[in-house]
Amino acid sequence: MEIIFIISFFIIAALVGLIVRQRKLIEGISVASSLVAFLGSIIVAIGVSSSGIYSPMPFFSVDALGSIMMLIIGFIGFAITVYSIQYLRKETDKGVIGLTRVKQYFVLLNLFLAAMYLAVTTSSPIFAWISIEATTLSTAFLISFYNKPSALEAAWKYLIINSVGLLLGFLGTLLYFTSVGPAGGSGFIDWHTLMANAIHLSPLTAKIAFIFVLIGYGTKAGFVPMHTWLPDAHSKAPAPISALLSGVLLNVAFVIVLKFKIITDVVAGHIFSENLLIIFALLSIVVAALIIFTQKNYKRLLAYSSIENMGVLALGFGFGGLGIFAAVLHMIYNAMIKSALFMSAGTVFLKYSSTKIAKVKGAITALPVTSVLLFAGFFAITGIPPFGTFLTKMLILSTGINIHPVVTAIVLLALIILFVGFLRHIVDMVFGKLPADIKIGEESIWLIIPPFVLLAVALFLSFYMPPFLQALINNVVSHY
Amino acid sequence: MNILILQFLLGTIFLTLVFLHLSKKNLSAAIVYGIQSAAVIVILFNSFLETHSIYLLLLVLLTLVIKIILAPLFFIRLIKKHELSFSASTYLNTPLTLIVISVLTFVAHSQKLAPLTNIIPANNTLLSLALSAIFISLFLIVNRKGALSQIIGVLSLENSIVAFVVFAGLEQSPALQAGILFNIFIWIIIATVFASMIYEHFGSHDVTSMKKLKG
Amino acid sequence: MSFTLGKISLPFIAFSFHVDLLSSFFIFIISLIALFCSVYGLGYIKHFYKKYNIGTLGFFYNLLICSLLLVVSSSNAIFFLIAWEIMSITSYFLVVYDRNDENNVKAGSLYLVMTYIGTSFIILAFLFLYKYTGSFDFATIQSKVALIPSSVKDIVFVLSLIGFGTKAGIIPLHVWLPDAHPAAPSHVSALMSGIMIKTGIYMMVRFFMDMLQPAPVWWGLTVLVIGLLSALLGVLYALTEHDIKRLLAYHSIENIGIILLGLGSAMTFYSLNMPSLALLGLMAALFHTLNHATFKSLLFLSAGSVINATHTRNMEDYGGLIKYMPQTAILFLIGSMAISALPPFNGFFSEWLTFQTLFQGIAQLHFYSQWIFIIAAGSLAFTGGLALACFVKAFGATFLARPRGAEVAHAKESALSLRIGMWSLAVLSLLFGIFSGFITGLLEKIGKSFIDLKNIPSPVSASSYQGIDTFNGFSSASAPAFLVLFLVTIVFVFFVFRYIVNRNQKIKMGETWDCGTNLTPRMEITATGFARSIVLIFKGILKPSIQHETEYHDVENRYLPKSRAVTLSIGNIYHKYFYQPMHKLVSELSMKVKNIQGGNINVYISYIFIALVIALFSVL
Amino acid sequence: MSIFIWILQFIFVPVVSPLCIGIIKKIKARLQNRKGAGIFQAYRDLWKLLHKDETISNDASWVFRYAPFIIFTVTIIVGASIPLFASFVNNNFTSDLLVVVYTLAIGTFFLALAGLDTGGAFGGFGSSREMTISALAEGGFIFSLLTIGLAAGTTNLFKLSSAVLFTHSQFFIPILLSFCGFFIVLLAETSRFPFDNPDTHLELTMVHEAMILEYSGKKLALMEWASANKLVIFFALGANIFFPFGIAGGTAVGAIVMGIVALAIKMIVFCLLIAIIESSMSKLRFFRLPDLLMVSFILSVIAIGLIH
Repeated sequence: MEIIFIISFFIIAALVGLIVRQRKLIEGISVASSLVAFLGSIIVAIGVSSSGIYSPMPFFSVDALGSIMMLIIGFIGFAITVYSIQYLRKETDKGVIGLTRVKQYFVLLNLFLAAMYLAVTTSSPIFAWISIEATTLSTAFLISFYNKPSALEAAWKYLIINSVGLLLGFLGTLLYFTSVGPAGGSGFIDWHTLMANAIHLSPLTAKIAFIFVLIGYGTKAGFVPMHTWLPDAHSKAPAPISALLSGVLLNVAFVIVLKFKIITDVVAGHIFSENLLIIFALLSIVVAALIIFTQKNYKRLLAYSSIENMGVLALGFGFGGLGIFAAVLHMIYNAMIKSALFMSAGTVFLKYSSTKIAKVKGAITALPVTSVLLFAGFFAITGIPPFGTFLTKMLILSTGINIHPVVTAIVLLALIILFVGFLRHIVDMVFGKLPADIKIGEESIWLIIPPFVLLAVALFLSFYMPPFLQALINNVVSHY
Repeated sequence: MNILILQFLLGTIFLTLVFLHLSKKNLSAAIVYGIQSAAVIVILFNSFLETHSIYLLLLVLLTLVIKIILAPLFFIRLIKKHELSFSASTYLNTPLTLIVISVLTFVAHSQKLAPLTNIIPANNTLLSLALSAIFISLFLIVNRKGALSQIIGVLSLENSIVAFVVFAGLEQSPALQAGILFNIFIWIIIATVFASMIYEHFGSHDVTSMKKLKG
Repeated sequence: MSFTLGKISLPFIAFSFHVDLLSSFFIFIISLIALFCSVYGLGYIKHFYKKYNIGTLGFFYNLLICSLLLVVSSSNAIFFLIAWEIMSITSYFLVVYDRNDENNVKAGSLYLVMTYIGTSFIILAFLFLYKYTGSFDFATIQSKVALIPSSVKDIVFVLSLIGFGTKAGIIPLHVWLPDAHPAAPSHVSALMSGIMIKTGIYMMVRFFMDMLQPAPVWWGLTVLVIGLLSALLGVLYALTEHDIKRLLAYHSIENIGIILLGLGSAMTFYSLNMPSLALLGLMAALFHTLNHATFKSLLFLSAGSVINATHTRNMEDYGGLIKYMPQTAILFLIGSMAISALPPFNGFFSEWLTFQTLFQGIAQLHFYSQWIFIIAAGSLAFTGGLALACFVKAFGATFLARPRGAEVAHAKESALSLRIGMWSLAVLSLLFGIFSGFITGLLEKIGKSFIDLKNIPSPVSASSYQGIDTFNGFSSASAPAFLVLFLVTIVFVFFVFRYIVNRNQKIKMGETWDCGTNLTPRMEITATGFARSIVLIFKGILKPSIQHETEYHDVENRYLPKSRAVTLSIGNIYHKYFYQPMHKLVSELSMKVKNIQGGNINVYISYIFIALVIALFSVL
Repeated sequence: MSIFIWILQFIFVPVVSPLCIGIIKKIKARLQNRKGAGIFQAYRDLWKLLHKDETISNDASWVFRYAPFIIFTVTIIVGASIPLFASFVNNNFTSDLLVVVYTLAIGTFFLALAGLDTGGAFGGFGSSREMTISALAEGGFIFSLLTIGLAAGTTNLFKLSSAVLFTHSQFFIPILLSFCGFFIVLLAETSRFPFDNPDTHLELTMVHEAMILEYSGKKLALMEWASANKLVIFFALGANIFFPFGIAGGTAVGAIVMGIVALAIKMIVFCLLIAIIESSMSKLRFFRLPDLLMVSFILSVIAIGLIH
């Protein structure tokens, strides 16, 4: 029931956003809806952790991974909604945007969140596809939010590339239905039916289907070489949207791939899918690391870092075993840390009104707290203790050393390059001489609290895992 | 309806795609897309004749409205508004394009792709043709520089996938298909809006003029 | 003693501690030095007030000490790595603490990068160990070490040598050290130079003497060669410096080299199954670790108070400070004597042990290993001489002669807490010297805690009067005897020549002989000038570049120069020939990779298409 | 008896050292066809200096004031801890060769500091050169003694002198080689030709004299005396470590007298050598000296290689 509640609440919020003209009301209801969603997700998650798969009606079914995703969406979504309010206000004060845009923003934001919820909760692969496509459609205008030529360019690339990718994914999805046979065409087919009928799938078809799915949804998840839209979109969208895109949306798309992976493994054997994942992971990590080394734009930098982290996730699932455990953990940490980073970057952008690293100097003086957050986020994302990412990195690598020592070594090297590059840019931004025209002082407390909370929770989770989360993760490991 | 007609319809889709590759006029491209969609709709209608589900008929009508009436209309309005009678150029010249198309067609027909084309052995030829249609429409998006052409490319990719799905006997329950259709409809709107915005910002529909975002 | 804290739900990691004698020895060093550095810090940080946030400093400072303790006491690889990383990060923040100085930030970045690279090597080493032993627990690894194929073991050796060597600052991985240590506040520099780099030594001992045994001979010899290179080059670079803290930092490299000489010979003997000699070498290494910790932190602290008084690190602007800060001068003198291994200070005895170890190696080995030992001993001898020269330069240029800088004139003796910290260290470095016999006894216990070193004839017997006696009478020395002899004689001599011979002698003050010109401080020899001759002798290694700039009174006749300036600078060959090319390579590579993101959407879509086709045909 | 020997051991070096200087001066004079002062002139000079008043630079600190005492003391200690005429005197505390080397280094250390202390231009470059030379000499010094040490299996100088290695023929060449190395070091450390010119105040050439330029009266006397002691110490080392003939092996009076006589003879030989070198060859260019010192080091290394 909670799911319906959540979704409908979002829809209501969106409609309110369409109708009313009081800014406060719109903001309020958006926050309320995201809060409701968060609480609902927690309830669902606890339910799932205690009593297996949660499926109030045939249309919805949430397994462990799904509930983890719900938690991520809910938590990050809430934080970002809170952040967005202050962010947009600052933009309005600057005279960059007007009320209509604010309305548009919140409408689309709510739709976006709703679509993501649908994608992870629905039991129908086709409907999952529809909702993923819906996320594309709802975010397209958010990416072109500032309505500048470059923003438009980013949005266009986002739209076209993702549509192509998703159409391929759609074909792949349908190919899985061959197992059910032409007869099943009319009936309503959910993940379990597919899973059950997986044995009827011809191995070769399964492999082809998985390739289509991996490349299709992989486009959305931002694997190299289908990642090309990602840096553009992330760098041009408003900071909170970028945060949502790379913190949550990528993971959502990746989860769909995983759902198909287990179906494929039934007939095609896990080696096949794992090798594919490892190849794409390796590509993503190496390319991202190298590009980060000479990156000039800090939002693009973060975007590439998300690509790298998706690579790490894929690597974890590719290595299997403990790698999966680590990957799930990493997914959770990464979502929070990356969103926090994007928010801090947004605050920096509000202050310096440029995304060029060269333009940003002496942030520690201008934005003391945000700079600390940036630094903390940097250490967290590059896997430095005490952040849990260090442990996940270690676990993934130590699973890898047994199966693919060479791959592991290469990844380690790439991580060094990434760290060096990332560090240089962060240091350039945080330290140095403050430009004269920048006035000292944080913009607003509400721009600091959300990222701070996210990082704090990430740090907390690195030391203590709530039992229900623990159970969920173990459940995931046993399934995927 | 017997196999021949279906083959003919699929043939039309295929040929429209080839034409889309060659055509220099946006207007004709829009119209040809309409024809292509018409073929798809007839195929869908055929499956309605098999199943007699009334929802399917509704669906067919909806598709008709969206793909044959609305979509071309949007395009034509777009064209009129910015008077772009001629579409932006392609990367490969006509002969090369044709060569690539033929290569793709052979690839699609090759035995290697049997697992795809033999999903329903009876429809083997149809499926491989549909597959080649898919490839060619992908190639269309790659090859064309005009924004409008890319939109049409994506849409015809969708069309050919639909055709493939129908012949592979994988079509979904009408409800889901309606959802998909709705998606497509929204997509068309957004895409056309973007296209006109592109024209306003860049003064042309040539997407290659958009290469600010690098590295 | 070993225990595990709490049960962690996550796999592999366990907060398990194992404190054996070796760990406790290092814990002792850390807590000892940390104590006095903190006492010193109390007064030292005053000049940061109202400039930076003192809380931050305290936070990171204490976190650093804590992590240091964890590093030497942890017995689980993951836990160890966490502590290790925290150590690096906290020290990084201490390095960039004085952030308004551009160079400090640069130094910090370089430091963090190098340490991260080192850590990655360590991680890889541990991963290999894990691959074959299936555990991250030190004890388990040690017990299952036989399962590791020798080739992999060699790889692990190289990886860990690079990893820990980076932290210890061996040449050529030392590039971060002379930049980072000076950048930090002085009591932190003392901590870093005195202790932090020793954690690298600690882990080397752990790995090479303890966990990875038995080891082939070439490991030990490799360490030996690295040690002699670091020692000799370190002191040579120190001679070229005129930044007092950089000079000290380079001496840390030199001393790490000396420690490695001890360790390397120990490893060699260990592999050659000469346990008693191995024990001697190990004792030498550990003893020098302790001693270096004391006198190097003493030196850094006294340098710190000099900087505090003069607000510059450039020795050319010092001079004559002995009159303004007499106590600091004496402290620095004691430090200098200790580090240049002058008896009866502690530095001498550890170096003496090291020498003895090497002599034994020369006496008992053959072929190439003997020659490596000969070269090692030779380099140690020259290192000693050069270190002496270097500290004559340091002390002379800083404290003696006339002030060369304006700041010196209003320098004051440093505050009480600073002096307490320094004096206690100074006294320690004398006591460690005098009771060297006793201490070697303790060190022997530590050495014997290693398997294979148990119940063997002890190489060193601490005879009566605290004398040290190696291999019953091969050699022997006694600090107390020396001290007594020295004191008695000097008192006697002083008494005789002061009060007996010509009691009523008149002493009158006068000017220094100036050949008729009036003597100015600019005529004194500078730090650079002092070392110039040595630098030129070793120009083959140091690659100095000398520019003369002469300004003439009138351009036509070039007989009357107005001013002459000589700039002598040392090129950093490691940056030039290794690090910069690496950096360039990566940047170019990344530039190439960037072309993937060319901005053209058609190309982007073709990527998808191509990826699809390739993937399809790879499976079909 | 042993008390008597110890006292002798202590006072021997300071008592004899001026005489050596005198002898060297005398021989040099003769070689230059001069009559020259008597061989006891050095004693008179010291006596004279000891009774003169002093002038101390205003810039001088306590280092300058106390350095002479330290340096002199160092020479006394070292003199007491090396074999002079008796090898049985068993001193296990300070007579290790490394202890001796580094104790001498203390003297060098303070000498150089004293040179720097007054801030004069001469003292500065004097100590710079001094440190350069002694730094490079150290390797040769240690290794030349080490050669014998390895041959005899100990690094205790008394034991070395008691071990007569000439009987073993395989040690003959190594000992000769290492002695050559040692002799070069001797010249360097005692600031003799071709390293330094002990009797000039020409700033281009002087090293040791430059450092003590500011000293006068009593302190100057101590400095001179100390350097004379150093000379004798090196003579004794060269004589007793490399050619321990006739050195007293037992406490018998005759043996000891014999030992003293033997030492005296060997010392005179050394003086002769020095004198001849100083009047026959000229001072080397400063930057040629490293080569010479390297030669001494390499010689010893070869010697070590030959022992096995």
